[in-house]
Amino acid sequence: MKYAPLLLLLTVAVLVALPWLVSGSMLNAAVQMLIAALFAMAFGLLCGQAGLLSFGHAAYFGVGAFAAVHAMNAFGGEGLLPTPLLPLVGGATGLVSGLLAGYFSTKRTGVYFAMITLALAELLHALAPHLKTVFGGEAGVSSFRMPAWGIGFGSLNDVYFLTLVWTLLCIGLLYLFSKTPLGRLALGLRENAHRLRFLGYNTHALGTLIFAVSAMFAGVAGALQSMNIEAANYVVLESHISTAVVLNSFIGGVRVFLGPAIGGAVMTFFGHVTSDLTRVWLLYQGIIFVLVMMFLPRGIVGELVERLRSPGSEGFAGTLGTTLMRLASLAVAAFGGVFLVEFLQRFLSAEYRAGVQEGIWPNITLFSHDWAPLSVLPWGFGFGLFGLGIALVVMVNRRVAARKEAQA
Amino acid sequence: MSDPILSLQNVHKSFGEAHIIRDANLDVIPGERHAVIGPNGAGKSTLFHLCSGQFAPSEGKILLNGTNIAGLKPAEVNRRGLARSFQITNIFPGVSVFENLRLAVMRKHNLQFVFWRSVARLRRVNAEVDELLTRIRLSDRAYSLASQLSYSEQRSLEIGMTLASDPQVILLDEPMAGMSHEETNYTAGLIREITEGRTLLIVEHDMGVVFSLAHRISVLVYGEIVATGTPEEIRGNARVKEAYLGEEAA
Amino acid sequence: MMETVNHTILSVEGLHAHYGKSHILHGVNFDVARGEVVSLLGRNGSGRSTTMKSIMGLVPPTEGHVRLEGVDLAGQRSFAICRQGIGYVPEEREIFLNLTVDENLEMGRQNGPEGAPKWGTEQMFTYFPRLKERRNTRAGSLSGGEQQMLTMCRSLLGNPLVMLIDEPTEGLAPKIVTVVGEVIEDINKHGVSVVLVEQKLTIAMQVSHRVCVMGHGQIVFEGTPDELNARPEISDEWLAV
Amino acid sequence: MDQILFALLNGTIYGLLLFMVSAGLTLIFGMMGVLNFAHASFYMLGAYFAYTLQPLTGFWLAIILAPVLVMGVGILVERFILRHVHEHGHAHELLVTFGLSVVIAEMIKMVYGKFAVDYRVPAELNFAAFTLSGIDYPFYRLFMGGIAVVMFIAIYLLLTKTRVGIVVRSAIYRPQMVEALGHNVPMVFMGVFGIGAALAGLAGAVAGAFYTTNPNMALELGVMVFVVVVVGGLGSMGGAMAASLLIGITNSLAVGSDFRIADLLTWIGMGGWAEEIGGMLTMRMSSLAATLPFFIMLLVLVLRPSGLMGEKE
Amino acid sequence: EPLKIALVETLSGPQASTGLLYRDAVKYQIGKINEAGGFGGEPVELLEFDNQGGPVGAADRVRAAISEGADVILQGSSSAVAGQVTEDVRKHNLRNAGDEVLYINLGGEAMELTGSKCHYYHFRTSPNAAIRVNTLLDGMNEAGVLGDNVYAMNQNYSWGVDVQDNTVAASDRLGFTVVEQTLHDVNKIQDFSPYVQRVQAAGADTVITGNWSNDLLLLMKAASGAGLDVRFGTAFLDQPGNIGNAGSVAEGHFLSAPFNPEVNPEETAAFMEDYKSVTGHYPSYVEPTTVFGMMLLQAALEEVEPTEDGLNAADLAVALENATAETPMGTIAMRGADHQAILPMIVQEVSKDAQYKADDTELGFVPIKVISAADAEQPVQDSCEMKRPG
Ligand SMILES: Nc1ncnc2c1ncn2[C@@H]1O[C@H](COP(=O)(O)OP(=O)(O)OP(=O)(O)O)[C@@H](O)[C@H]1O
Ligand SMILES: Nc1ncnc2c1ncn2[C@@H]1O[C@H](COP(=O)(O)OP(=O)(O)OP(=O)(O)O)[C@@H](O)[C@H]1O
Ligand SMILES: CC(C)C[C@H](N)C(=O)O
Ligand SMILES: [Mg+2]
Ligand SMILES: [Mg+2]
Repeated sequence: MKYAPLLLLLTVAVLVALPWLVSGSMLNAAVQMLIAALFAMAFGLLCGQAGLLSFGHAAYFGVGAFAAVHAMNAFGGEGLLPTPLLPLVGGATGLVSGLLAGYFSTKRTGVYFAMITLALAELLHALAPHLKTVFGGEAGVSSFRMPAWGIGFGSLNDVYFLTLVWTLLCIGLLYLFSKTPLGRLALGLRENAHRLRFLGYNTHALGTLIFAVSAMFAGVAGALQSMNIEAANYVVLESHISTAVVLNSFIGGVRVFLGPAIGGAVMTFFGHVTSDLTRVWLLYQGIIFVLVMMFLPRGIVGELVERLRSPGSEGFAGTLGTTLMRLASLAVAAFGGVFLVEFLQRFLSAEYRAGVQEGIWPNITLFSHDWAPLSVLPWGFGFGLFGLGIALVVMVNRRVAARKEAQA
Repeated sequence: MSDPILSLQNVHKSFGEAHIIRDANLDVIPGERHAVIGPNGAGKSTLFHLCSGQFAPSEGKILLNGTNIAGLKPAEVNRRGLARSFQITNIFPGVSVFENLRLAVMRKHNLQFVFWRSVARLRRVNAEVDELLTRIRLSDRAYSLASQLSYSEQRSLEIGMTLASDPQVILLDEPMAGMSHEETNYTAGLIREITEGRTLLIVEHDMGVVFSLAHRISVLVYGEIVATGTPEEIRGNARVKEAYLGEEAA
Repeated sequence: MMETVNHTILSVEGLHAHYGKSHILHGVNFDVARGEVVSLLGRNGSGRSTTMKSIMGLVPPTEGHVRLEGVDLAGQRSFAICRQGIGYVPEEREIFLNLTVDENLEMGRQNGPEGAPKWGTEQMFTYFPRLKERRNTRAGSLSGGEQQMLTMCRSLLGNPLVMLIDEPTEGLAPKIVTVVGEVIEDINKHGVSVVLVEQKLTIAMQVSHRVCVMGHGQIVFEGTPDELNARPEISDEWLAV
Repeated sequence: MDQILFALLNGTIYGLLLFMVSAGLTLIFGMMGVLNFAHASFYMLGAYFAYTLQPLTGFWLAIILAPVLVMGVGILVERFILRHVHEHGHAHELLVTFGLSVVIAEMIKMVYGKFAVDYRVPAELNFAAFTLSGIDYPFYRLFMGGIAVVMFIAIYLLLTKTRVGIVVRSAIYRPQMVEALGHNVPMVFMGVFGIGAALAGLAGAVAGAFYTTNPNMALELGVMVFVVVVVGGLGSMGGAMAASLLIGITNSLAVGSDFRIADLLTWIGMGGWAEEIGGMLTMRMSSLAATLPFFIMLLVLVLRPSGLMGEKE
Repeated sequence: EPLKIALVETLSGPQASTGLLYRDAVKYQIGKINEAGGFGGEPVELLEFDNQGGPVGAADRVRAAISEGADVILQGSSSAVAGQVTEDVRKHNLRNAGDEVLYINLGGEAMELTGSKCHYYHFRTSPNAAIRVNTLLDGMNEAGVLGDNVYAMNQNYSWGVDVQDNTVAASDRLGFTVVEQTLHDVNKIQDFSPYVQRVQAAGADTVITGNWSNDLLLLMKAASGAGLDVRFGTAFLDQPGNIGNAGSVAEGHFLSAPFNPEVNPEETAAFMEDYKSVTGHYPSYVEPTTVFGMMLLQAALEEVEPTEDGLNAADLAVALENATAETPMGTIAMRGADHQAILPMIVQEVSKDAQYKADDTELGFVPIKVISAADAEQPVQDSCEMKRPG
């Protein structure tokens, strides 16, 4: 843990140097990752710290996005504020709408809270296409980034740095926020709002305020998004944006500080890379969700922190060793699984089935190899690797357990 | 006799058909330790709920320092100087013991919507938390999660949090339930010590504690205060014997 | 108040139990005969509740046996243990707050291993008339003491052979404490064996045929209440009275 | 008059369909506290299973066997996935089922392709029940409504005449204690989840033939089922029924209505102003039909948070 | 350097079905281009990007495509996405003079794309709402099945609104009354019976609808369930699965599309079989139009000289403005004024007599009227102010 500041510094350095390190398309993905990270952090404040699971956070993201495009288009395209300051508009709109929505929704807790936020977001989403003047119908509202402060904001690099600065700034603010009395009270709200009331706190006001702060940062993220693509469309209000942020945050780990950010960034990257590689990337994404929820309930970062904090009897190096071994075995299993899925997908596809004539089953090319679908080879290969990987994981687990037993 | 600090006047409370509190009248004198005893289900906890703002009375007045607090929200009642503990432990399980107490102490210093100061820099608050920890004998568990405390440690924390806001009037609902003899004795001493200069209203079924601790005792039966008096008077009261103590009174 | 005591119905042998890494029970041994009341005494944290949870399968024993009429229960799931005739009244009450009093009682109803039920709701209400008045109330709004009564009755309706009762008088008014004592004696008269954990020594000594004193996760003394009274050094060391 | 009658009838039947799909969710959601996002996926599975079985077994057997298969899937899901996630809390359960819904949808696409399959109402059931001022009323709609009503009664009996209801409700909070009282909690949970899934499967098998059976059918209905369950009140069967009918009928009436807020304002002489403002004020009720359920949900949650017939929070 | 063409389509998620057909068709014709020698002596490279269903994803992918060196961007499956892509391309070209990219819109048929949003680097190779509706109405009118009372039922977004507007606009010319117009939510409605009831109440003979996917299928099923005696005039009835799912319900309904397998049987049959041998199925729905659009691109590419770093998009734009291509349906051409393709349209009816059956049913599409490219053409919209370079 004592290396944390060093690690942080290193990360920031890499982020700053990124435009010189990666290709344009990767940089483009990086912008999306930063935005997703900030959005997830905003959600994490509400869900991880205050224990309020919102299902409608797309609403505040979207409101911020639209506010920003309208601000960009203000004064005949001159912009309400200089371009680098436009996220403030998104933040302010998020804050105001968060105060309003938070006032209603934080009257309740638990499932009811979740459902109110869902209802609010869905209502907005359903109404938006009808409100042409604000949301621009299904075509959305488009805008143009104006040069400001001697920066053109035309190139991807400029956009990247704009997003980076705002994301880092906001995450920093969120960190400081968690250390303030209000931030601490968020924890109290999560743990036991009832008791908080008897300690003299106005829990409804607290909830509303924390909701609004979360919505504000979501609004900033939305603004960054619409500035990035120079447009806003009502689809940003869609429920799958709300679900995505929940999932991302939980995959990273809602209760650890940078968990949501890392979850958001990782999953966005995953989507970016795999969606162009395979047609069934959503299937993989679904499987990942299921597996993470089952086996890493604290999320990736949460679990990592836990391991580092209590390396247990094995010591740091030992933990690292077994973790690496587990990962390697999992990789074998994953490869087998991916092979099977891809093979099956090709085997079942309409194109392939159309090519089958009178009992002749043409070979299927996968990973630059031709496989005969009716032979045991491909199936054996896929299932074999999959089984081998799982067996290895089980073996590693057994050995660790045995070692623990011996020590006890 | 000085003016009562807490006074219930013709208080009624019913849930639907069930009349739980019927015309309760009670005066608590500043500085006294006042016990409420009575059979199970008589309405003692309900009475506490009414005084602390959890429920609003159906009828009647509850005066705290002369102002009517009937129907105020719990937070407002607390701000006027009345704090309570719960019969069933009610703490913040997932954070440290220190944080539990800090959350309680912060309110006293009016730190509610403050987002421009760091908690680490709140020296007065943190010092007060440390002091409280010592008092409730939990200093060495300060950084454990509250959920990992044993039952009786949790009860102590519960009392500690009640004290944190430095209230004038303290309501304790069965603070000794589930404690052993030894712990009961310690806690009784603690209560005696910390309520010095404050007013205590306590519900407890352990008659040993009640008779040694309380200056005055009120007996609540079926939602009515049937008797109020010194421990001696109550011990001798036939109605109390019949309704509450049973044959082999303490 | 010794009565004729029959054969051993429950026997606990060398029971060990852990909470995570901490070893709580270090080989607990004791027997209960049919129709007998046995109290487990000891200081806070001596492991009495854990012994009960272990018998019940809620804290699975890591070693040892629990035999009910000769059948080993160790390692079985708790619903099966219950169905074979052990009733459990937990210290924490574990009332189902969102159900009514009647529904809570319904949750406990089982025919028991002997087939014909011995106990009915009406019998419960004669023990604790207060419950009858509140039978349609949500258990969550019951008073602390009422919840305690409900817990006892709920387990009794399972018609067990052996009742494990953990601190039944906590939070009860003195008068009801006496009633609980009487109830224990009464169910015992119907042939039900009882294992009791009770802070209030007077009650425990009064209703028990035998007492076991626990210390450091083991039984350190076993005998009749009179025998315990005759050994003040035991009470001093292990009970702190 | 006939128009209104038809609108009410249509709305009622649509409401009953909604009930059919949400019944299982109410059961699972209300009793186990599991927000099962994959519920609508079970609905879809029911339709596809029935489509697959129909050529082999005929329609009737297919709509009986499909729910059984879906129940099997439900039981596997509960046993091998949900049970492990249960201890981590509701959010995790929800997310894991969300992941599952994605997996199921993608698998369906892989196996059955991305377009609607030709699962249709069998010819012998495809006739008009009656004709009213020129419009036929399909018998199959009444058939679906009938099944929904039967479902309602069956669940009602299950919950009131057996102990399953209270066992599950109490097992959510104190599983250990319930088990110590002699109830096999994991078994009961598995059973309830299986039944919930089977109900969804039945709904899919029946409705899939009438509407369409395509890989998006889960998504299309998914949110609506949640709305029904929340509006009705978590776990209340009667509530779910009431909410389904409410949503079905308002939807049907709204579609038929050209009402605008501006028209209302014309009455008090502010019509011109409203036309000028436009936006919400000049939108036709009919074009807002799809937003109504959410509006109802919000209204209910704010005014009566426990739903129409739910227990208090 | 090879020429890179990027397809930015919805390849995953609920709306992927149409996107994947675009992919098939584009791949097919790029194969032909490469068989014919590719561009500049090298095969043309197709990059695939999944826009994940919405404009936001599309914006992101367009940028990714450009930074990977794509010179041409293809997209088609929704006017909403097309609106975003065309704007992105416009802005990119504004900022990067000399390094332009082209957007070929394969199927976003909303009017604004060649109207208020038109710009020099956008080309639409599919028909638009005006062409669809007017050919459909003409064809049905001539076949004597249009009737006097027409109901316009459409999805509430730019394309649906355009279909509705064009239906209303044609009423005077063809002498029918639009009895009612309804716009409803897009692919959200489960139960269309209330809508059918409105159609019945309005006493309509014909329903003209731009609906596609579920919205079309459910509407038709509900109408037939109610025993409603109306004829549907549609734009997308040939989507795979529709006929199979609707069954006999679909019989007698109409479609106006740029392709029918029974027109010019010889050439068409060759095309059909060739397409099937490559992709595994006969072309339908958006596929033929997409292939034809790609033919236009191919024709333009033949006119362009490769530069040292591949292709100068501005040159391609010039060539594409005047491109024509010979398709099995006849000659199609790009109109320079607004970059809208001019192509023959075929009004067709669902019938058992069809030669090619849809979805393994006994039904298929029989041509009723072939409308030549010139007759199908609709005037350039006034709102299109195209700025030409230089
Ligand atoms: N919300 C409620 N609805 C209905 N009845 C209630 C409610 N709250 C409390 N009661 C009833 O009021 C009576 C008094 O309860 P209360 O908790 O005040 O008793 P108590 O005197 O504290 O008893 P104990 O000593 O057992 O804790 C009980 O019978 C209880 O069932
Ligand atoms: N859930 C738990 N996790 C960890 N340790 C526990 C847990 N429950 C009890 N313990 C520990 O086990 C020991 C025995 O506890 P047990 O509850 O059996 O004692 P007891 O004799 O019943 O005392 P009490 O009077 O407090 O009820 C104690 O030291 C306690 O701290
Ligand atoms: C592929 C088509 C159904 C798309 C439709 N023409 C649109 O403009 O959105
Ligand atoms: Mg009480
Ligand atoms: Mg105990």
